[in-house]
Amino acid sequence: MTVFYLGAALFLLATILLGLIRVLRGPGSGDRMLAAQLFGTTGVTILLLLSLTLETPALVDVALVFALLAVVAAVAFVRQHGLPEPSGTPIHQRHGQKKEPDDDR
Amino acid sequence: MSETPAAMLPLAISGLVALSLALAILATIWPRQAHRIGGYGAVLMAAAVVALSALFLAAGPEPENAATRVALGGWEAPLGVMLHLDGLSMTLLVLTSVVGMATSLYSLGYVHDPIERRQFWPLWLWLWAGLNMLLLSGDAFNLYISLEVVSLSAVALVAFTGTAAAVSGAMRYLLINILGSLSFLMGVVLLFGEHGVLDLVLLEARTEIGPTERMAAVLMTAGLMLKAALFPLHVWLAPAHGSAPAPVSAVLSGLVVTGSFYLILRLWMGPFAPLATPAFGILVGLLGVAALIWGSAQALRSGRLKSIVAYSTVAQFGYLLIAFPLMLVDSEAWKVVVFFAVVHALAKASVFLAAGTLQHAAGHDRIAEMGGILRARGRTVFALGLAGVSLMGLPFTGGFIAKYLLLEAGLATILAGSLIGVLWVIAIAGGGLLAAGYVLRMVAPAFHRGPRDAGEAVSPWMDWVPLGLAVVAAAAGFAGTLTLHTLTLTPGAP
Amino acid sequence: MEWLAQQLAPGLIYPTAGAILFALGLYGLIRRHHLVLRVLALNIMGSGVFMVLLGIAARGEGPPDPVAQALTLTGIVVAVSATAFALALVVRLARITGQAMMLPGPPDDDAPVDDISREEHAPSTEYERERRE
Amino acid sequence: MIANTLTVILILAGLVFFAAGTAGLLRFPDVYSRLHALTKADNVGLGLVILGLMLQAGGPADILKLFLIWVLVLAAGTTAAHMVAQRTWTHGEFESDR
Amino acid sequence: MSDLLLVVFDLVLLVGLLGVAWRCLASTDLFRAVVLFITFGLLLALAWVRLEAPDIALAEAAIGAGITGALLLVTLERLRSIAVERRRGRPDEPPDPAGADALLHALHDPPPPRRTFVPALTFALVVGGLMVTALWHQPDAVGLEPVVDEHMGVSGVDHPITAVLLNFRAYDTFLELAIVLIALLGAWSLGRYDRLPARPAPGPILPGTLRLLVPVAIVTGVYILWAGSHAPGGAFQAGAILGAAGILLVLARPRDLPMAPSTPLRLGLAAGVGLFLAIGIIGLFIGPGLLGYPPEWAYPLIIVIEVAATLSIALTLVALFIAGRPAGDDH
Repeated sequence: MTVFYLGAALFLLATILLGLIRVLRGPGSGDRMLAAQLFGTTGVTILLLLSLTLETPALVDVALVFALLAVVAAVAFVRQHGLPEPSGTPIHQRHGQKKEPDDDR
Repeated sequence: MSETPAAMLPLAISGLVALSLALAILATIWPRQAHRIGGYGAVLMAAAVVALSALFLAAGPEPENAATRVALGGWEAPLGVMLHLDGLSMTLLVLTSVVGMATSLYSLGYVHDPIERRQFWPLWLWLWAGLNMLLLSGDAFNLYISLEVVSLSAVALVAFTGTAAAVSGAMRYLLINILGSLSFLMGVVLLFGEHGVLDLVLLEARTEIGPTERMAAVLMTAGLMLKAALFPLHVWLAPAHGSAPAPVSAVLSGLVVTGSFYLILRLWMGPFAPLATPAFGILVGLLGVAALIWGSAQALRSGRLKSIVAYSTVAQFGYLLIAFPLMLVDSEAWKVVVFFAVVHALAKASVFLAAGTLQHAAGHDRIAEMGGILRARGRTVFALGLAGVSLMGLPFTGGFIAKYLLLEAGLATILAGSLIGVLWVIAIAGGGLLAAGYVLRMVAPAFHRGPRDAGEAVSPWMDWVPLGLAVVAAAAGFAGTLTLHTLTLTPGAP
Repeated sequence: MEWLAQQLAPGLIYPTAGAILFALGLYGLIRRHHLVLRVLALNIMGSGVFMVLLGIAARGEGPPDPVAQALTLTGIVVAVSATAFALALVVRLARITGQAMMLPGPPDDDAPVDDISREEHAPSTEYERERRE
Repeated sequence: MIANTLTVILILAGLVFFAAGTAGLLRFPDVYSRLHALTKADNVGLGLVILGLMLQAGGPADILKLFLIWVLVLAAGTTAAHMVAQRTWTHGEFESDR
Repeated sequence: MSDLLLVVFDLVLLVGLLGVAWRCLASTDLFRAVVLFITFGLLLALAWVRLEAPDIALAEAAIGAGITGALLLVTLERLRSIAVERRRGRPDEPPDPAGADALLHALHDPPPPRRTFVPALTFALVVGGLMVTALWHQPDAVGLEPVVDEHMGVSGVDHPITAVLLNFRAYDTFLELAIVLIALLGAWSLGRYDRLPARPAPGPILPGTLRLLVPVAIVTGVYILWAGSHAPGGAFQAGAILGAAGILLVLARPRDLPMAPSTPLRLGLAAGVGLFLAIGIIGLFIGPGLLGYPPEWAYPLIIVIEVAATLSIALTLVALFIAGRPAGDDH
């Protein structure tokens, strides 16, 4: 059985490397982000299969953490403009800075 | 406490580490009181180090058991982290506490704005704690972590003024620091891979000449040379030191760079001792001569007070490189090098603090236009001159004794038959001459005739601390015998 | 066949790959000038060092050496904090100089000197005025 | 014995969907169709693999943990797909790619 | 058969890793480099799994996927908005020519000049080659594993890595917590936030997902912290997971971010370091030495330190993500 799990994990690793073509070529940054999201899911699956191959149940926790945090990168990508610029720093006040751009989007 | 001083020493070492960390944490938790914690803490720390040195001298009559090793958490060497105190680290600890206290008192006057005080003091106390731990640590990975503590806080302080020059200088300094730390860490990993041990003393017992040791030596020395801005890798020093606040430049030039040099010395006297071949010594010596010439030329050319002093750091560190070949021939020469580094750190710190006071008074630090300020502020110019004299190495100052001993070692190499020694002797003497050049360039406008202009009011701290430190730097000459005696208490040194 | 399997043991492949990553990061650090790329290069060099360390720890039959794993964990946390500070510095540099490139240039001696000890540079006065607006 | 064969069949089915997802990611013309590739791969592909692994899992705790992983990946996949689609729709292709 | 497949798995993984790293550093578009770097982090976690280091894989997953990726993406966006702001030209300032292509500079790094290619390549090849030769001459396993096993009984925890981290080499871990704090102090000295306005998400999807994810993240974080004493896990992984949950909340801010008054926030930030040192000093007097625990008290003390460290790391990582000190700090 472990040979089968390992074969499946190897196959999934191959799909990740194939997916890299989309990351390299992908015209839009949205495509790249999607590819990264797919890699996250495939990574979770590989970890689950490896947890059985290497008999280390801790890998299920690693998969759990990956599944949990896959959304952070996606949200960071979409809502990037969430954070305006830090304003009054000790010394820059006199550099005539405009009030930081309010978030129009 | 009836126990003998030797038994009290481990407790004192752990206490010093705990004290410096506690001060930094307190300043981080109560930023509004950070400057008071910093001020009183600096005096407390200096007193603790003096007490420790008294205990150390009392405890270490014979050099063999002088290296006090403290097992942190009670775990012995291969497993736990060991603190290591011997003559070499004791001397530099005293230097760090003297320069640290002076800089802290100076900063009380320099950083007077309530908002900035709250950020400056925690960073500065972390830097000071990092330096203390760097000097006390005896474990390779722990040295890496202490270097990171020192690097990050130093970069944050360089970027403190927030101007374009300061932030770009800090960025360059950060990139080079992380690169240096990673190359140092790779060296540690290679040694750990070969010997499975991280403690320096155990490593020294196990290292023999092999590909891993050579590669680890190259990586660790290159990483530390990056951090100490030794000649071929000094590109970051002038912009970072030139644009940092004055107390930060003083500490950077005095302590942080000397700390990295201390590590190079510790490694090449310990684990990498068998690797030091004469050819390598001559190569390092030639780098030193090049540093002397390049640094002095830049200092003589530069228009700003602070960048003159920054370039002079590169030049004076050329001496430390020249000393490498001397150490290979005359095994006692390493004590002279350390003594020179101590005197240079004291003098450089006081010159930077004096330059900071003058810059505060004048609002700029272009020498050509500072005539009036220099003429009016006699006390600061005297401090600048006195420390400059010690940099030059005129008689009766610490610098003179250091250079005299270096010359002695240089002559010894000539007698030992290697002709290259002549180059070292000429370089050492010439270096003093060049130093005279740029020190006098800084002080010369004071002697021209012209109006006096006291400029901005200066707080008493900023007025008297540079003078005090300059006097200590000059007086270091008389403490020569005591320092050299402390240095002899380093076991395992050639 | 046995020799090949012995040579391709994880204890040797992964340290070699780690050394290659270290060299790759070094190459990227020297070549690229954009600061974010240089931060990425330093992260890749760090990962190379940790791969060498863990590769060494995985040699031999028994469980890998816990001290090496503890060092790697410490290294990863140090790397992420250094990266976070470096990125904050890059953003601040871009805000002031308008670009995030670190081109090698001589330090300009006539840059305006800002001295935090002088009165007109005190931020608290400006902060008070800004809060009153 | 049956559990093993069932697991093999389920995991193979899951792999088919992952292959379909990757193929879709490479072959589809624009962002919106590639979104389907992403969501198909994880909610069905991963779902089948996790079903297969549940048969091998030790106690009920492992089975519940595997189920939790599947739910989380579902949430991540749908959120990411929705937000990317919405942002691409409102802002058009991202200007950084010109 | 299965170890042959393992070797193939290793080779494919390493080729993928090196390929991703190379393309990431060679790409002219910054966004592509960041996405490649996130993928690099994922493949790295698989490499740590393959090297039987589940703790490190857990940390790489929590920090790589959660923190570094989000940090890089937000940094790119800040560079972009700075470039747009300068390109729009502030009314009181004539638009500087550099600003015209500042947008291009912000997220696009032109391929470097040819002249630095050969020296950089040879230098990297020499360094890499020497290292590989050094590594291939090294002996077989020579680690400290037996020594650690010998002292495990006294360490107070069952998991060797947590024992090394929090008992045998507690000093390194303490300094590492200090480094995270110093990085934050550095970032705080660069800028201040007067207020972080609320930015509710346009649709119901994101708030809904957050309502599901954040509680699960907190429970997972506590679980991983607790598991650290007997299985892979521990303070840093848990802190990174809670930090990532905090970053999620900061990105999708339903309400104004509270500009916390300085002292409670700083107490929370320095809790890990402060408690660690306090217990260390107690250990100096009644225990075996500085940062040492009396053997029978080792387990409870380690748990206390781990909880404090987790809270501090989570708070510090979120504050590092925002990278500006709260206005409460300044008045």
